[in-house]
Amino acid sequence: SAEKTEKTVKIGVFEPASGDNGAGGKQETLGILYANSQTKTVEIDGEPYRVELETVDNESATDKAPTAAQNLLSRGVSVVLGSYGSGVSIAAADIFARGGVPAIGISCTNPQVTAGNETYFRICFLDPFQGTVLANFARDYLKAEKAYCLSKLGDDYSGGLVNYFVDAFQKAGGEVVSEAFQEGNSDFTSYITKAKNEGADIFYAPVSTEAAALLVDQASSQGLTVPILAGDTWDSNVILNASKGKNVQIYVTTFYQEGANPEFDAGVKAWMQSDPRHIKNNGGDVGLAAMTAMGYDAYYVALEAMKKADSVNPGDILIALGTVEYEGVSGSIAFDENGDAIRDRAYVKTADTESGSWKFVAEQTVR
Amino acid sequence: MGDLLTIENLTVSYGGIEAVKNVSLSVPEGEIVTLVGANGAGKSTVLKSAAGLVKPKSGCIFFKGQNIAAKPPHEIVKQGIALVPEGRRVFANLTVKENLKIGAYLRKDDLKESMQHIYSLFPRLKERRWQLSGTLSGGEQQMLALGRALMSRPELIMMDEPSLGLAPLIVKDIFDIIKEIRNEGITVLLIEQNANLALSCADTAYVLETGRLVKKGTGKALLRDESVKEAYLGKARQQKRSNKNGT
Amino acid sequence: MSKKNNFILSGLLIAALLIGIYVLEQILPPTEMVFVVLQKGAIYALVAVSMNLLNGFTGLFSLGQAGFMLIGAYTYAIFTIPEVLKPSVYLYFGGGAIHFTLPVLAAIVLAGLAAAFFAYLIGLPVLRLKSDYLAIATLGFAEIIRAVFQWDALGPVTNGSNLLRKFQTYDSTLFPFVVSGACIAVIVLFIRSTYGRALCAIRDDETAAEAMGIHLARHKRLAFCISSFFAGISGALLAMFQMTVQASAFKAAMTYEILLIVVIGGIGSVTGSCLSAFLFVAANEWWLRFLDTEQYIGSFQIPLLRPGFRRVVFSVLVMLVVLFFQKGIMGRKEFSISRFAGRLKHISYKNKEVKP
Amino acid sequence: MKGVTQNLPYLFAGISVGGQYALIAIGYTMVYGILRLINFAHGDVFMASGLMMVYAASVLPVWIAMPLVAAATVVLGFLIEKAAYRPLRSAPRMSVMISAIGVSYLLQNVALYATGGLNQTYPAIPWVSDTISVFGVVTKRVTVITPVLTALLTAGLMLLIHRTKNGIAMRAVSKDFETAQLMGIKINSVISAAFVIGSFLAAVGSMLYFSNYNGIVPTSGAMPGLKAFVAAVFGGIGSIPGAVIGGFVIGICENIMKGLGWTVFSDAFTFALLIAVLTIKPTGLFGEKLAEKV
Amino acid sequence: MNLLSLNDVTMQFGGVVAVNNLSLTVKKGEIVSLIGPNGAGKSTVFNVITGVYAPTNGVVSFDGEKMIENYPKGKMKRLYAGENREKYTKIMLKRPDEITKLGIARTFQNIRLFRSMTVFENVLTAMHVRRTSNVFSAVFRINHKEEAGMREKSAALLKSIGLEQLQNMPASSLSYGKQRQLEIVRALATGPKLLLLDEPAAGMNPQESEELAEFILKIRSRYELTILLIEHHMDMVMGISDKIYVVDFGKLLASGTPEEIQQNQAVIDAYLGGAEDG
Ligand SMILES: Nc1ncnc2c1ncn2[C@@H]1O[C@H](COP(=O)(O)OP(=O)(O)OP(=O)(O)O)[C@@H](O)[C@H]1O
Ligand SMILES: Nc1ncnc2c1ncn2[C@@H]1O[C@H](COP(=O)(O)OP(=O)(O)OP(=O)(O)O)[C@@H](O)[C@H]1O
Ligand SMILES: [Mg+2]
Ligand SMILES: [Mg+2]
Repeated sequence: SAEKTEKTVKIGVFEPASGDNGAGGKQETLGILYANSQTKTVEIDGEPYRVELETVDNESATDKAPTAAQNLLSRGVSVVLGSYGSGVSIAAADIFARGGVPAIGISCTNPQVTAGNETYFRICFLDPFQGTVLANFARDYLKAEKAYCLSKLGDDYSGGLVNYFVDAFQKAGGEVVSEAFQEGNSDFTSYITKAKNEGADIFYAPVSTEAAALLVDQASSQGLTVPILAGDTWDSNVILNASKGKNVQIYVTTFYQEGANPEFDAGVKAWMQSDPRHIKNNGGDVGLAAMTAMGYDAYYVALEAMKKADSVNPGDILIALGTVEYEGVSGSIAFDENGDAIRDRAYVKTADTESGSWKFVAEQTVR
Repeated sequence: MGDLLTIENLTVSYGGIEAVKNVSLSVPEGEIVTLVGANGAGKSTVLKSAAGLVKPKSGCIFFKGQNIAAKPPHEIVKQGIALVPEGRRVFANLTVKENLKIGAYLRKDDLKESMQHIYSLFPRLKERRWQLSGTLSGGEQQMLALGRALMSRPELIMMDEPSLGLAPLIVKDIFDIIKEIRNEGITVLLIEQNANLALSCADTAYVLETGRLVKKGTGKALLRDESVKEAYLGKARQQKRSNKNGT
Repeated sequence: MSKKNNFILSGLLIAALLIGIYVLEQILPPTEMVFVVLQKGAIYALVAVSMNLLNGFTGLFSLGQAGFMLIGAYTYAIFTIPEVLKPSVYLYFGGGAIHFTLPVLAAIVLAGLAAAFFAYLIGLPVLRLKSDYLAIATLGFAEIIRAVFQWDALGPVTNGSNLLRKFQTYDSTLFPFVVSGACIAVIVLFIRSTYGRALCAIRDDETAAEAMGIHLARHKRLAFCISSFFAGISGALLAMFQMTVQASAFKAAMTYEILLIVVIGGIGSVTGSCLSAFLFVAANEWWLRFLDTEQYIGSFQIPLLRPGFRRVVFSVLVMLVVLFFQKGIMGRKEFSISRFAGRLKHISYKNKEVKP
Repeated sequence: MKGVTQNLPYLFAGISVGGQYALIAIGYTMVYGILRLINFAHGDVFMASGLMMVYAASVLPVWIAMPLVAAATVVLGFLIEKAAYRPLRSAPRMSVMISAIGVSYLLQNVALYATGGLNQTYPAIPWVSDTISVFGVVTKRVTVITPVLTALLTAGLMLLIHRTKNGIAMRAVSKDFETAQLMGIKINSVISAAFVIGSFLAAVGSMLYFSNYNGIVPTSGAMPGLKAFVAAVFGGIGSIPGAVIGGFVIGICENIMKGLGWTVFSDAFTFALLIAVLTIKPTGLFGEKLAEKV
Repeated sequence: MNLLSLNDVTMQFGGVVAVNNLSLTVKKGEIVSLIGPNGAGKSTVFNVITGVYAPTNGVVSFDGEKMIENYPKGKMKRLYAGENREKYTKIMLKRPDEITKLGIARTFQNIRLFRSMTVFENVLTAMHVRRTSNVFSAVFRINHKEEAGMREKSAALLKSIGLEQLQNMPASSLSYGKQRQLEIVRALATGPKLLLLDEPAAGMNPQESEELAEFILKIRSRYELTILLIEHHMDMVMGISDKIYVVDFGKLLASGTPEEIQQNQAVIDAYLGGAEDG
């Protein structure tokens, strides 16, 4: 009965559990769940509140996102975490704004998520940054002259990244060819052929992991020898599994480098091992994705904001959130006036196709 | 000889409307039996239920001693019944020849001879054997529907207005064919609006009125029946017929 | 006389409905799911009725509805984004090419007109096709339109494949209700007019309809344009509801969803379409959501419940409805107050009078 | 010469994917030919077959899994017909189609539920998915196998249909259930046969397709399904050679479009081509003419 | 005065010449019958008159105006090379609905009712062609007077043939014979000057066809109709026709009054057969 009288605060988890970004959404959710399993209560105004997670599946679709968002609001959440995939976040942003509920983006890197929206924050870097980092990396480290860029049509995430990459790469004196593929496409051979025919030195494809798995397989069977570059989404064991034993070179940027916080790494792995469902949601093994670390941090940022506001009222949390500073496992987090994280560092990793693991390559900042 | 087909207390309804009410009749083997009645009397419905196309509400239908009332049409056909359906219902997307072939779907033997037989009955069909049957004229389709039913070599052939839309000359041929079929030992259950001809060639005839059986008799007897004459034979015909009979 | 009563009764019913919604809005917090269902239900009801006009009443099996909704949604969005916000919306296209905005109602009407215009163009070659060939051709046109709207070269207008947002929306649930209610009323009047009967005749038998003096091409095109006009309007409303639009959402799957609503409601029944639109949205977006979350009774985890289960249950429900209501919930009948009242009367007086 | 080797991969991809579309398209065309039903679930049967292979191959050797999966797909097709279409024999045509859409949803959603929406990797079929080099172009062996296998299967099917009475029976059933029954045709068996054959070809198609594109998600069947359907319409629904030719034409055309850099319009072009063909030949390339005389 | 005339009409389907150089005329107020063996081309003549088929060759005029005119095209055109070429390749075709509007209505040999509509609606729909209101006024009920008039007329028409009891039944649930009657009424509802009846008495017994014959005579005088009739019931044809055309293999075999036709040996051999039915 003591439990019954206990006060609760609800945090909304706005993530895709199906569709193109289902895999990533699940990994991000794992981080949040792990954090919740570590810290179940938050002290507000001297009283302990139990934190309840309210999850909803936004189906990776911009037309399903608004109603999913609305559904969270109707359940009375105080703050929302998510979503993986920028498009759904943009589509839901105004719904959250209208409901007056603050939202904390975890890995949605497109600038439009927070631009012109008072209630959306995020703890990750932005596409202009990430795209530029990769462009610099390609020019400086890989010495690429010509880049082939592939994005998915109508996908804000890959579209944005390609856009900023192209800008930076061209500015750095490189040459670019870019194309977009349609939703539902599984045949990447023609794009690979095109890249080969154009004589590109790198193949830049910051697409969803679903497409990535196909792309990697086909790149290997079509004998694409140039490096494949991608953004944070590819930091996933889906890519590792797809590339294992294949003849491909893959480089990705990421928010979190496994090993940066051994305690966290060990904790989350042990936790995942405790339940086969977590392992399944993580893609079949306990490989740690940056998204999971980011989800973990986001949860604590939300708690910080509540503590700071001393309230569970969304309006109060919103005001407090802007001033939160938090030292997370992925680095220190603070927000600028846009609500974007102040971050200037990304890690570049490469896939070791023999052992099926990530190898650290470089830490990159913007010139 | 015994009864090939016996219908006992048949009642059929479409939705709420009872189209056939408590009808009992029998078709002796080797005879021509005809059903007469006005539009909407329920004649077609009787044939359809015997063929399994509509399920009776109550009543039994025995064919060679077996109750077939609950059987699906394709099994009834297998027992040896063929129906020439109302409105021809030829397969418009098949050629004339294919229609005839499909009529003999259940037969395993050689079809050539039967084909020749049908073509000799209806030379017009032979001429048009490669034509899609949907583009045949109404009468040609009627011939095809009849030919198709004959192809299955049934023991009982049920014909729903076989002379519909046929030219007078052919109508006479059709009745000759019906008699010929009977002589071959095939039993015939016939619905015909041309009541004069039907009654004059029928061994037994039944009269249906709004779903009920009201009369039974030999064809000749009903032809002379005053009420039948008045209801179905038309005045002009009656006069003509009585003149003829008089001579 | 009874017709007049019927009219008054329907009017009262609608008024009561609107007042009900108004009261609801006053007493419930605006974040309640019931408002989502009411809004989206109203919008889907309109597009379902417009599709029914084609598929159910004219017998034109068209699968282009999502395409016309797309045109409507984009037209509305493009012309109502406030000038100051354009740079942030058309981020990659230098603030866009259109530099004026229209009032909301004008933009909605324009959305309908744009869809109708496209329908007119498409209708010329396509409406000659029969049944399934028409279906696939219209589906194809919807896909082509989607591709065109995603084309980078049109970016300054359509924002390429990126989202359009920040356009004007409504703030009361009454808005989509009134707009789509009015539109449905017009469709009903159309169906009940002599033109509506002509369309039904075309559905039943084209050759006979033509022999009765009905100009097939003109009537089909009329139905196609009217249907598209209202699909366009519902597209505009959908844009307002979602607050963002993106061409990639208007896929064939959306058309199938609408078709599902039409058939479940009853092909050829307007009230059926409306009813099933609300049921569909409510079941999909609201009632079944709980199936997606793992739930515990004490420490016992209820089996099966996890993300994705909602959609399994939903599809099973759809199948059950299709199998057990083969002609849809309403068949081809309409819900009418007078008949409803008549049935009550029937019970008490047992009068069996059939009126022409 | 360089130009040829450079562009050959497009053609290869086109022919290969075209063959796979063709195999799926036959399933559409056969069912349409009999039931006048656009079997929207067919693409999902194809997807389900792929998923079954994933699960089967995780416990069994691939060579044993393959025939098992083919059999299971056939059973699936048969059951779908029995459960979802047969009860609707006398219902309006549109209801049957909705039932098909319902089945399609159901299959996708069950797949979603089973896989958790996560991408599944299709097992490599030895020999078939090996990388080879043809005319200096590196590709998988399946690219070469597909057109050959498609041609063989189609020829076999055509023989089956045209050398037996079943072909006529199928067309008769498509026109008129009632009268077909009066001919002694068991319409249920004829219809089941169409589903069995269609599902078998879908299973073969799925093995070839996913060997090439080895990731499966619940919606993997949607796009190939739609393309195959377009192929069937293109060739004239109901015509088997039409479906095959349609499949190849569409596979090749879409790859040419991609090769030209018009990727945004690669699907749209397929539809545009279809509409162009339909406006000239309203029932597709080999579609039967409407034989209705007034 | 000739209400309808066909000049040299030929209709060819692939190798089949269904109508072969046929000419005929129908005078205002007459009942003219078209008879002939099965497949002689009678229904095809109707289809040409009503615009369902474009004739391969020939002219159809109605009420003094050319309605359909066609001369050989394609390969055949070469035969007409020379100064008259333009003239001979001219096509003037009206669509079926335009022809109905001009005042020709028909029934179909294979019944073609609007099956999902009620009997009453079937008739009401046929009045659409004589509407004067546009979409707008129809939608917003500005035309309610016209609508009420249509309903009244429909009810009256149904009553005249005795279908008023069945008027709220779906058309598809009527028996074959009743469906034929409904087709006639529906054709009448388009307000024709010329009525084409394709085997209206098929499926009726002698008694019923006699009643139908009376009905046809009645509507002829009431609506000042001209009637062109295809029928195989000779009693009916001989009883009500003013003039009979006999076609065989698409060609005109004979024409004349019923008496003349009954005596014509060629007609007896090809069509009527022995004395009994003649
Ligand atoms: N499918 C149906 N639905 C509803 N009622 C029907 C249906 N078929 C027939 N009926 C009704 O059943 C009754 C008997 O019809 P049936 O077709 O058996 O008559 P019939 O004697 O063959 O008439 P006809 O000589 O005109 O062919 C009629 O009243 C008819 O309206
Ligand atoms: N669309 C068509 N395609 C091919 N042949 C056709 C077509 N329409 C009619 N025919 C042929 O033309 C001939 C004339 O047909 P039509 O229907 O005019 O005959 P009819 O005189 O009405 O005969 P019936 O008295 O049997 O109805 C028939 O032999 C028919 O097969
Ligand atoms: Mg009958
Ligand atoms: Mg005829």
